[in-house]
Amino acid sequence: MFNYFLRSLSATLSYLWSGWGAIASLLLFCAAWELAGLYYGSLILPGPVETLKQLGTLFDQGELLPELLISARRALYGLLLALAAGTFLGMLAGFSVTASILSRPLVTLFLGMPPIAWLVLAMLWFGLGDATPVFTVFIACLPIVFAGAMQGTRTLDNQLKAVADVYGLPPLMRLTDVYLPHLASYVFPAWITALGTSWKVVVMAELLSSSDGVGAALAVTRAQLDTSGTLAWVVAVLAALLATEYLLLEPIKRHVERWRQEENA
Amino acid sequence: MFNYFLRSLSATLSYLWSGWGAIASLLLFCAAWELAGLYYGSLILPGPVETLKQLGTLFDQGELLPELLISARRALYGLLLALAAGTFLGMLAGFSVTASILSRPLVTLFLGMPPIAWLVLAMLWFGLGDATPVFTVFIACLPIVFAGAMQGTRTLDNQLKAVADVYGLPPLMRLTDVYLPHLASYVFPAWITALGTSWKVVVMAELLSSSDGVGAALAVTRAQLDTSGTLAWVVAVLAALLATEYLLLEPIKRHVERWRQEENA
Amino acid sequence: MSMKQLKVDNLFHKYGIVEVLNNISLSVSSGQTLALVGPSGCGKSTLLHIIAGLLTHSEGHLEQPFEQLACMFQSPRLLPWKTALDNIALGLKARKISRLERQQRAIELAGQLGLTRDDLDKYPHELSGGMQSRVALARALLVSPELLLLDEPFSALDIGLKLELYQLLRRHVEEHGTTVIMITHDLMEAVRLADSILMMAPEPGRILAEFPMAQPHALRDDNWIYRTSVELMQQPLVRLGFQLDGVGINHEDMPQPVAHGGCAP
Amino acid sequence: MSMKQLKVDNLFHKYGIVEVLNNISLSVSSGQTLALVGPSGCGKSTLLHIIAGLLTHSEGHLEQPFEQLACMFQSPRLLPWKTALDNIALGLKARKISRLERQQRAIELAGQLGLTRDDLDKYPHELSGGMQSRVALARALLVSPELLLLDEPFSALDIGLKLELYQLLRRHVEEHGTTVIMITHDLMEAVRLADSILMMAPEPGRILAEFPMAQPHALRDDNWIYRTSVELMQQPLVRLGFQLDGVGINHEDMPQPVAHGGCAP
Amino acid sequence: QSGLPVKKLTLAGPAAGVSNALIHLVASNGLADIAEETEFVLWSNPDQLRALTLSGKADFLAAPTNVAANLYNRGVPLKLINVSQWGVLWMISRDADKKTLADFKGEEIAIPFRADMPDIVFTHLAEKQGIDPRRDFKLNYSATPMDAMQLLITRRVNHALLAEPAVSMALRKTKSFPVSIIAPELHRSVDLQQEWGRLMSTEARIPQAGITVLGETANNAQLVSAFEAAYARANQWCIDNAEACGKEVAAQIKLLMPEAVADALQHQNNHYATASAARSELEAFYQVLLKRQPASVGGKLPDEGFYFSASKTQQVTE
Ligand SMILES: Nc1ncnc2c1ncn2[C@@H]1O[C@H](COP(=O)(O)OP(=O)(O)OP(=O)(O)O)[C@@H](O)[C@H]1O
Ligand SMILES: Nc1ncnc2c1ncn2[C@@H]1O[C@H](COP(=O)(O)OP(=O)(O)OP(=O)(O)O)[C@@H](O)[C@H]1O
Ligand SMILES: [Mg+2]
Ligand SMILES: [Mg+2]
Repeated sequence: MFNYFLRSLSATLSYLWSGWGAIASLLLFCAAWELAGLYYGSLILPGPVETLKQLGTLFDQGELLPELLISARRALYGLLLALAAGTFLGMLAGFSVTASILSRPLVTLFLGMPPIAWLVLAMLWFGLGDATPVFTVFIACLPIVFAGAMQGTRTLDNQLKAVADVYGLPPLMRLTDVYLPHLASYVFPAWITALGTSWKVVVMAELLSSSDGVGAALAVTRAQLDTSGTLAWVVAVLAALLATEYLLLEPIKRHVERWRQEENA
Repeated sequence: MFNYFLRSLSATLSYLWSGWGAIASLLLFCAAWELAGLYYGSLILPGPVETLKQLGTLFDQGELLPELLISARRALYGLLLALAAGTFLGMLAGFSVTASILSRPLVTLFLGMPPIAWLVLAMLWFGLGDATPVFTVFIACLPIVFAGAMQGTRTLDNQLKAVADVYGLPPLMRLTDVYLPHLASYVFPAWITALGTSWKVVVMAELLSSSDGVGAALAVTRAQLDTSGTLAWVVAVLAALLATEYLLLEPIKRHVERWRQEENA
Repeated sequence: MSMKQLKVDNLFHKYGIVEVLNNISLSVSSGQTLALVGPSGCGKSTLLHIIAGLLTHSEGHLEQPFEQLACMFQSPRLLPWKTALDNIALGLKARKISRLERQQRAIELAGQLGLTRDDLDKYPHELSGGMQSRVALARALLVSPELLLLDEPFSALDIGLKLELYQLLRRHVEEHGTTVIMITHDLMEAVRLADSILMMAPEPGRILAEFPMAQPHALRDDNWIYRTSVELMQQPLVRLGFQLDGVGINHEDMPQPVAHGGCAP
Repeated sequence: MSMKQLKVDNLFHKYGIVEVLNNISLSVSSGQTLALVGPSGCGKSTLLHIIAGLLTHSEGHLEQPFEQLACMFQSPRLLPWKTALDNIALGLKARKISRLERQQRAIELAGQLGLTRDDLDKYPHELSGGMQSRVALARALLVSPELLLLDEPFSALDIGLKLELYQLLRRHVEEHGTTVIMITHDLMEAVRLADSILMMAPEPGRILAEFPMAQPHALRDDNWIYRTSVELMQQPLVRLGFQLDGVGINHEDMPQPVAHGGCAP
Repeated sequence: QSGLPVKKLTLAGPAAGVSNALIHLVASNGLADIAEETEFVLWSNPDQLRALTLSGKADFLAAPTNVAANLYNRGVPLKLINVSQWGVLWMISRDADKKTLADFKGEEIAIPFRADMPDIVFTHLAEKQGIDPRRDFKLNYSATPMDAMQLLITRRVNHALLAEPAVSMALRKTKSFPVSIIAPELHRSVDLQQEWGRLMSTEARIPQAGITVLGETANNAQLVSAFEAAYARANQWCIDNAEACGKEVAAQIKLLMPEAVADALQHQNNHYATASAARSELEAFYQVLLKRQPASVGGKLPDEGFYFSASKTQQVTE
């Protein structure tokens, strides 16, 4: 028990420490941005200070949060759908050679198909509301998650599968106690990639097909050549993304992977 | 030796067999497409036959190959850069906790940043030639490869690291004989995802910022509401993508992973 | 308790084209302990896996009437993401026994195997080799199987522990009427624990001889065990099987493998 | 050959806050063989890893003058993506010996260990347990190290092979003047091979007693070995260490662990 | 004929001058005696346009005339009612002295959309005065008017071919802080309409955009006529009240700035014609497009059924 306590304590400390590192690295990035901003002038690249001011203005005018929430909702729905379907299909393809052979080329098609190929269909099916960006995000994230889940399932050691067989693990327990912990190390990087992709794609999709959300706001600032406004929206999106990753996904990942050996063992 | 021969033979056969499966699945997809095409009519969704005819026309007019080659070159350059830099940085981040803490938020930033944020800069830096799409592809693929390589490096069994230590493996051999074979199972799905992404992104980038390549051609057919032309270009891109994946990446993958246990062992 | 009997008749097994088991026939009745001995690579583990239902034999007949079986593999095969305690309790969890109860039973049994409460909170990679194999043994014993398959259960343990665990195993067998098939390299161990010893020879793996141990277990003291082992070691077939008289098998003295084509009856 | 001496002085080691090695002192001169015996979990493998330079001890002094060392771990730790042959040749590859030469040498040595040419083309998961441990042993022997560390090298082998490999090891040691530290659970094995036997006790791991074996190796016949082992087993400290007289250690008879604080001299 | 007013009318248009009157109609409730409810929908790319025409969600659609013909020739049931935009193409230049396209010889020019209508018109007019655009200009195609503006403002190029209201947006932007530091002055240079008139020996105007009626609604001649009349009035109102119109439009289409819309209105060619009246000019225009990029008008001249005419109540050809 005491042991366990010490263990969690040190895990938490190392997490906080890594948080500082991340912030340091972001500040470095801001410094580079500031320099580039000074060089190019504010029409082409406004510096971080100006951008943050603009962000503050957006917030004060009450524009920021509603649009961000709309986009977040869309990104989240699309992402969740992709996580569920991608993990499920990927695992299926990992289990069964036939499923893998049949599904892989389709996933490649989805992955490589430029959105314009089906944007019209999506707009016809789903209209101009939430559904089109959600669908776009779904399509963009699905193959990423799929590939991770399939490879994870495929690479589970046959020796551990034999253990599950011999001890008669029921299917659900086989999933939760054997496959998922192993999968985690494949699926988490895929999830993090999918998370980032979802935000990027939702913005691009809104830019093309929507009248609200961050993407639509970006389209306006862009049309009006309001570069600092554009960057302010981008910064808002990135902040939301970093927050999701470091406050949500990363702790889950650390918890799930706590059994891994530390460096010097 | 004889054993070895038999083994390769059966591997090749199973590969060809899986090829048939893939083709069957693609044909199924075409059937679905045909049905949807019949339903929606050719302004929204021309069927596969019409699209292929259009593709034939494009080919006969000598338009297809030059544009495809231009896009392929851009996708390839961007992808290769991303593979090299992503694998290298990802492995670095996997080796060293500090490097990982510093680099991860930056990679997240790259991953989540919508292209419009830097398209202007890219156009300033690189003009309207090859460089902008190449850079776009690079930025889009880098985080995917990075995540895979980092996780792969991180998850190498400490026991095998100890073996490498004890037998004094020089750094290069440590890389080629210990890390890369383990990494492969993480890096290959990432590479396949990156390959698909590169094609998609190069098309989108050309659509936005270029006057040649498949993307530009797509932009023209799109503006002219020539849907079957649009689809013909998309099909050309997808065919190129499938060919790269199944004729190049997949055989490499099978070769590298031939040590894995088969299903029923 | 009804008398069940495990029966193997004229069983053959091939990995690919290499025959590793040739015309194996044996039978074990409930409550009996059968020891498999033989040189390294003669197919003992393969036979055990076939009996456990993990491999499908190429030819021949297998009748396995026992319902609950447990298997301890040659390597510990612990789930790396579960603590020792959870690993031990795996089989009970599969049988839907409540968390509290299965942990209590696991802790009690683990104590008998010399594992302390502290050890049980460790992850497998934090355990010593002997502890890992004891955890694997406890995992198999805890489900009180009708048929217990043990692949070199004591080879990683010191003399003191071995002696204790011999007693534990005997007690378990007598209390539950467990049928045991165990593989061992230690003739004295076989003599001490088994009701019958099966001597195997390699290339292809086949049965050379069976030595029944008529002496009641209660009467087997150290002296008898040592004497019987030494006697067994004098047996020509045993010396032949273990190649104790120099390199190369004198093929004339040795039962020859069965040539077979087509399906055995 | 110059006389080098490996020296361990008042060495302590902790995993986290748990002390596993307490005040260990020992020394081995070149050409000598030291056997470590002791109950499971007493820290033998940990000590070996410290000597191999894989772990950094918490306190105390270690002088390890031998340049080339090789270590055979308790589990085989073969690289799953290399054939048995390439695994054996790993150390030579690290020393930049040509492919042809290292394969020839590997095949020759493997033959002496009873591995056929066919076995050498297999991947680790296709080898039997005993074969895997022989491959690991061959990997260690092939580099002809000055210092050879063996962690239960023969525990997975049958009597016939053991006897052959005892001879092989002795021949190797005498030809190359190798210094050996080996861990074993088999007192007879220690008596047969070692120049000195170190008895360890657990919780925390410390040295109970050292038994030098004065008898020249040439004169050690089966009879002497059996007799000496039985004598050793009568030693009170050995009986105590292995807890042969029942459960629980009688602490008064036993050397107590050293209380320590601050740095040892 | 079903009685007016109908329940609901949906008007769709791009972010361009042709939509001004539509937005005014919705904002001022100018269709009250035709429909109980009216709504304006923005389309901003070809995908949305295709989706709109096929989903049957729009009744009246504002579009460039070549796009209308293209849709018609590809089987979309629509009819052109009028042509309201007659001059939106301008060269924007850093150099105030350039008067004709020939003056741009050897210069780099940014053009949005390759092979789209402005590009075709530009190429056509250039060739008419003996210039080979591929050799004599350095053409820099960008994907959107915004990109062309960016290139212009960041001084990557000195000249751009733009359509209203992008022209006015660019000029507005460059006069206001902070853009003017980098781009002190841009000029409305060659008016492509004038060039068209000069070189084709016709009126100095190009029939560029108008309103179409979609699907079933086209059969209701009474409704369409009433709508056409209302649109013509609204169009005139916009010309007369440029600033008020600019505010209305910018409120609907956030992409546009009110001042820019007003500027654009002041510089446009105030011609207005019904489809039948404009037919000959339209066909001359389509011939030019057909010769260079047949796909941009759907491969052929649109037939009789394309032009709405109040006198005949025709069935829509499927
Ligand atoms: N998955 C496999 N594929 C191919 N050959 C295999 C496979 N598993 C085992 N073999 C081969 O089958 C033979 C018997 O292996 P097995 O593991 O049954 O031996 P064993 O009697 O258990 O030996 P040990 O005492 O060393 O554990 C060996 O020659 C081995 O190389
Ligand atoms: N990585 C680790 N983290 C924490 N504790 C560990 C770790 N490795 C080993 N231990 C603990 O250290 C103690 C000694 O382990 P070690 O492997 O040295 O034992 P051993 O003498 O080799 O035993 P065996 O004969 O069973 O192999 C054990 O209690 C074990 O649980
Ligand atoms: Mg075995
Ligand atoms: Mg050990």
